[in-house]
Amino acid sequence: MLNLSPQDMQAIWLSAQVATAATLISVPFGFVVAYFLVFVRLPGKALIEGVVNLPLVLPPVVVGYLLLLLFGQSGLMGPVFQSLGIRIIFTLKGAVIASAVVGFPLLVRSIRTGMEDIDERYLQASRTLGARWWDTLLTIILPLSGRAVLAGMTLMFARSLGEFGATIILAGNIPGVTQTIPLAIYEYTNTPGGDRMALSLCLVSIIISFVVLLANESVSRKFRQRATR
Amino acid sequence: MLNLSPQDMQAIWLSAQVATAATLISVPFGFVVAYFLVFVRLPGKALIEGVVNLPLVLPPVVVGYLLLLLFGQSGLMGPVFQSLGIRIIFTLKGAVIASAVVGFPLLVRSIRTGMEDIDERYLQASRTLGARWWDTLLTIILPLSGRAVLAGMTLMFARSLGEFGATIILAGNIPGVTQTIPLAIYEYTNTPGGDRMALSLCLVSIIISFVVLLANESVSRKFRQRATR
Amino acid sequence: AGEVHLSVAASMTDAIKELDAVFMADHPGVTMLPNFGSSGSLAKQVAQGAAADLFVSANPKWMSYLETEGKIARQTVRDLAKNTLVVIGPQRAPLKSLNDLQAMERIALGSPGSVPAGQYAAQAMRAAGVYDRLVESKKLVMAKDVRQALLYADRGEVDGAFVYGTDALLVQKAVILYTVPANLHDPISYPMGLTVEGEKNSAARAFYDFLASPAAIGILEKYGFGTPAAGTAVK
Amino acid sequence: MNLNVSVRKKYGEFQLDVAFSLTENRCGIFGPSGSGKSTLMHLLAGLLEPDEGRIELAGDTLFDSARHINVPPEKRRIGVVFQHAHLFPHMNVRRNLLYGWKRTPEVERRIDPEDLARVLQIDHLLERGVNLLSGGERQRVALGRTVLACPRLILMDEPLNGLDEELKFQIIPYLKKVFSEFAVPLLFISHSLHEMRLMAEEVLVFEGGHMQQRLPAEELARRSLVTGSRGYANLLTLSGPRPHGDLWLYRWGGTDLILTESGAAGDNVFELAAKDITLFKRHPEASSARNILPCRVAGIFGAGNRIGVELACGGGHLICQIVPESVRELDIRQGADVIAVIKASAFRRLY
Amino acid sequence: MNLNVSVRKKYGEFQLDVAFSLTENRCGIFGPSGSGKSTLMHLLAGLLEPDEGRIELAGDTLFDSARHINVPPEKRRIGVVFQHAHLFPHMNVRRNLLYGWKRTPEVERRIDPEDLARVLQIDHLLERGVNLLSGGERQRVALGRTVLACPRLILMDEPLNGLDEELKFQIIPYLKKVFSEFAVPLLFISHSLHEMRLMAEEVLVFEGGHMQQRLPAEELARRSLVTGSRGYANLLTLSGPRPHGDLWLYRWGGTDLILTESGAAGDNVFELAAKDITLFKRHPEASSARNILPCRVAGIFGAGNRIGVELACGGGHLICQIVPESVRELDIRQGADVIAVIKASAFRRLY
Ligand SMILES: Nc1ncnc2c1ncn2[C@@H]1O[C@H](COP(=O)(O)OP(=O)(O)OP(=O)(O)O)[C@@H](O)[C@H]1O
Ligand SMILES: Nc1ncnc2c1ncn2[C@@H]1O[C@H](COP(=O)(O)OP(=O)(O)OP(=O)(O)O)[C@@H](O)[C@H]1O
Ligand SMILES: [Mg+2]
Ligand SMILES: [Mg+2]
Repeated sequence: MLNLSPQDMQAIWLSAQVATAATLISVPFGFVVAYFLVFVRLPGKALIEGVVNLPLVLPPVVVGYLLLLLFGQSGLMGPVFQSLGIRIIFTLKGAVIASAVVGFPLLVRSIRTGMEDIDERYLQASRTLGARWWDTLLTIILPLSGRAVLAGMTLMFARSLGEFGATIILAGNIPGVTQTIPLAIYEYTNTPGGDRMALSLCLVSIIISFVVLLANESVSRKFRQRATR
Repeated sequence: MLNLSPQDMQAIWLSAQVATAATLISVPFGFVVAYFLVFVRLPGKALIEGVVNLPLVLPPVVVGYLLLLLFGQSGLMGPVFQSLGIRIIFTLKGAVIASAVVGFPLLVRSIRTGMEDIDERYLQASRTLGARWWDTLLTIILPLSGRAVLAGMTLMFARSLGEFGATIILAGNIPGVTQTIPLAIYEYTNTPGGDRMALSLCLVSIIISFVVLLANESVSRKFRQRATR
Repeated sequence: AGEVHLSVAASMTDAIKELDAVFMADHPGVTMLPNFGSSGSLAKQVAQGAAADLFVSANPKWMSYLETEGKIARQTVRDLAKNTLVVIGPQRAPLKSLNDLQAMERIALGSPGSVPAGQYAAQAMRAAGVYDRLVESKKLVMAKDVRQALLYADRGEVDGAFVYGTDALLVQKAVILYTVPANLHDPISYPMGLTVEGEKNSAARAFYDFLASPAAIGILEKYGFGTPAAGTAVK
Repeated sequence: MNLNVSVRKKYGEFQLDVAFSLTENRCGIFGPSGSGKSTLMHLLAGLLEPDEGRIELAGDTLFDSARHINVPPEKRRIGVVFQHAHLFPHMNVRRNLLYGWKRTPEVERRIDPEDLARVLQIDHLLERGVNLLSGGERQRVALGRTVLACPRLILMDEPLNGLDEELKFQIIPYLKKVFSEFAVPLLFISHSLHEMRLMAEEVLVFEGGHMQQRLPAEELARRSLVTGSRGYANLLTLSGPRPHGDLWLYRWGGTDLILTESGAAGDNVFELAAKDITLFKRHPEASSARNILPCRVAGIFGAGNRIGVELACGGGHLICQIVPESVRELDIRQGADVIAVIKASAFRRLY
Repeated sequence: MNLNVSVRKKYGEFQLDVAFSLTENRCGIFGPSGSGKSTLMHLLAGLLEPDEGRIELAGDTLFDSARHINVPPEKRRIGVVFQHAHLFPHMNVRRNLLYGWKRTPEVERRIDPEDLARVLQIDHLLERGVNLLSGGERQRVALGRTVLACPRLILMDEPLNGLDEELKFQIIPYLKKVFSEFAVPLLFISHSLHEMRLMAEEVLVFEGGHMQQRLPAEELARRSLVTGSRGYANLLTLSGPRPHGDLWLYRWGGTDLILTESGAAGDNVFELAAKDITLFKRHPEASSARNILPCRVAGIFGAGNRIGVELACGGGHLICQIVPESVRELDIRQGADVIAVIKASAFRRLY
């Protein structure tokens, strides 16, 4: 049933790389943003939250377009990266960035929910024991929101596997270089008779995300030990 | 700055309708699915969860195709709806279904997290007081997961505002009928000098989602009264 | 009176909108409902029984797909418009031939598998004998539609991009570097045809006829489309 | 109550394996932490499924592993009061109270919610959110909620745990009043001897998942004179105080007792520690103690340096705790006459 | 300890407005629920910001609204023991204990973790997860965690609340041992007079956000003889028991006391309720009470039907509670000679 061409295998491999990289790279940022939203008293926090949610609200293609404006050769950040010798557009880095940005709101929301559930008195205790805010962040908040971080990572990984709109704009669709599973599927579905091949790739996506889901559940169970008080 | 044509206004109105309808229609289903995932002891629950996550993992365009196959004339459900005189394809109903399906995993995940936080002993108490499972579901679980349901609805509404891939396949891109904001943006990007108009629509999307976000926060605060035990 | 459902390739959006407006002005009571998308997804929608009276495809491939699916009234299929293929890029020396593409870093084209313009571009490059080398050196960026290829060229992300002549009118910064000779690829035509249901819709037939009128041809030309010579209508 | 239980349930290393039948209306389950009390309660309520066995209540089979019967909790009509009240946080007191009542068929509704609210003295709290209640109020609402579901049996799992002493004794009279006025059979779980004594008539003693003993609550209390850290406490139900100078005079059997505290109108339960009774051979004349009662020794029990002397005085019986040396010195034996001296302040009103 | 506080904090309708300075090493804050005790603690610890005022500890300004100084909690070096232990659930006992210690500069580390663990008798629990601890163990770990951060002052907010009596008295000696052995100044918050008495020397009495009184703990206890529900309890520190038949003989000042209970080696604190002392004018001869002490009345206080008599006997002082009638009958006045009769079982070992 799974009848994959070498090009498909390449797409799968690229997709796995992109989803993994996007997830891992986003976690620290997502964690910090969630921390700010939950624990730091700031005016206009709703605004920050709105900005974080942007990639969710805008069509991915628009997100891709905006990222192109940002990272393109004549974009805002383009020259910076260029002077560092880093190409974003038409590279796997672009695909990673696109996936990371699109999945970011999901990651943040998940981590945030977890952080909101932490009993504030643990944080007070750690402060009175001499821990600075970043110390508390690392030694108390991080481990206690571990499950939520994991759940967010799973969500983001899954979303990355399916990310099409922003990726194709930012990374282009270069077979063997930036053609991830969704881009390959797109090719197939736009070719008369390509549906069966598209389906095979869909199945692969599903299987990968399923494995990640199960892994998440089992790791998450270990975290659940806490609870009781 | 916001310079909207009548067609844009229509797109905004349609988008608002679609996002609202998709959110409202999905909530009961999302609630039930979350209930099953959290409270019902079933073998193969991971499988159900995998299926629920499908629309997240697959590119929206693929989701759109699968829905088209399902609801098309020769599809599984097509004849059923046809005999009821209901048209799905190229109608706003199609747009609603597309948005609902794509946002569903986000809704379920959010509700689920909320349900997992309910103290099991409330449920035991209601059972021993004579409440059947559906009674407990309605009178205890539903109100106690209210915040999570709200958060999920916000997430889903935001996602619906940006839904493009599945919608354009299932509902088509017919100005004034099924052309929601993302589709209108798409059209502008195919038009000379349309970028500014596209940006205006993006801003509208952002503003709507922002309003919804704020509304959610304020309603959510009322729910937070519970907590203490 | 009545409704006419059109499924139109996205690259004709503006022309068709104006044609609709003109037609509706002449036919009060008729509502035009155009649906714009990529030819492939439009074809699949029609194949799945979506409401459509007239299908305008950006290439003959999807038209024949629907013909074999039995959704199109065969005798109504004819070319609505023609187009040309050009290479655009940032302002620099025009190309002398497609061979000059090899000097470029990145070249964008619509994905040949799914985007008709990409298919024509691939044909042309093959005919010029450069396609395989460009593929091997991974210089080709396969865009999901012509508009995306154009965007890349306009923003200077690629050195060249294959787009339709009509699309080249949209560019802001890029310029036309080369017009691909028509003999290097199949004729670029936009075939249209009434669907089986559309044939029974009088308003749809009236619109179909209107599209052959001088007024319609004028509008198409205004948007840069070539018009098919009379009598090339039926294959 | 007519409860027949014979169940087995394994939890990792722990195994609950008990069989008993109860007919008393107020029974207790007493045992140390981890002895399986809560586990049994969950099994009875249907919140946990036994590995094997039978549970019958009032002739109905609630569970039978052999016949694959397992009545779900909502159909068992067994009420549960949990250690923490677990009031529904999104409902006010009234809605909490009526939760079970509304779900009881009309013919089964033996108890009037307003009556009960009055008895529990929560009638002024009905519209209040449950997060604004004090600990004692919460437990009273939880009790009311369970009682109003008109169950055939109420299980209480250490409902007074975690409340401080004063609160405890505020709640107990409500408990007793409810159970006597509304005639609901009760199974009371606790590891507090004191509570057990006040709430239950018959006690099952659990230990390591097994039922070790079964005896009247009073008997359990007497045994604790020797082993318990608090010793034995006499419980006296006194009513109708008459002023007596600064003090209060209560009639007890054939004699008067003088107490510092004036109780409420109606019955008052006073605690008098066995340690607080001093015995004399002869009347000790001028004493700061107000109660000097001639008694006859009705029995002697105990061991080690704690000897319990059962005294018959004025129609009632009292237990006094003394040391063996005193037994010898005062020549205490069954039938001997002694003088019991009790300070007016030694009586502590429980409720 | 040298603590100067003068703060104001408004909370809706409630306003805390207090000013005091403390020098005693063991102070208490006593007051009913809602009087602002916890609020003050949060202000001192830096977990809450006063609206206005100053807080100085050992010469350092921790907060000064005028000078815009607000030292964050982690720099105040004020330890807090919360009502619920709030041990970090993802760490074992050892990591909880060392959490603050590791964050203390080496020069400030006055206390050795192993010593402390031994004193608190939690050294065998170090590798255990904190969810597997009993309530008493949890509080001991919480205390250890705070002490090991070597704070200049420890605030304890009703750390014994919600623990049952026995557990309470298990923990108090650890508390006292730690505070004396490691010389950490303490501010102890409670609404229990008993605890206050055992833990603090000087007590600030709070009421409705204001400091009402400031007095020694012993004085507070005497006042409660009249008003408290438990009455006054004499606290006797006794050591070196000698067997005496089935009983135990302790030296107390110039006399021997006979007790049922044998304490542990070293100092034992026994509680003797003022109510448990009976006074006689003459020696009552054959009595079941083992302690018959000739005393002299050193003072009389109290009101209503509760009179406190301070007795000087055998070098020590005892407070006895009697009724006014007895005062007249026994002719009790300062300097009068009386016989105090105490049962051996009346002494209750606290720790
Ligand atoms: N869910 C569970 N999983 C595994 N073991 C359990 C579970 N619940 C209880 N146990 C075990 O069963 C034994 C009995 O527990 P149970 O709660 O019935 O005791 P208990 O008599 O109610 O004690 P306590 O007075 O502390 O409430 C304990 O040793 C405990 O380890
Ligand atoms: N976060 C808050 N918001 C509003 N009011 C508060 C808050 N915390 C405390 N209060 C109010 O401040 C008053 C004092 O509370 P505080 O917790 O200091 O009392 P307490 O003396 O510690 O009482 P307890 O003995 O019950 O712990 C209370 O009346 C309470 O209503
Ligand atoms: Mg239990
Ligand atoms: Mg407090």
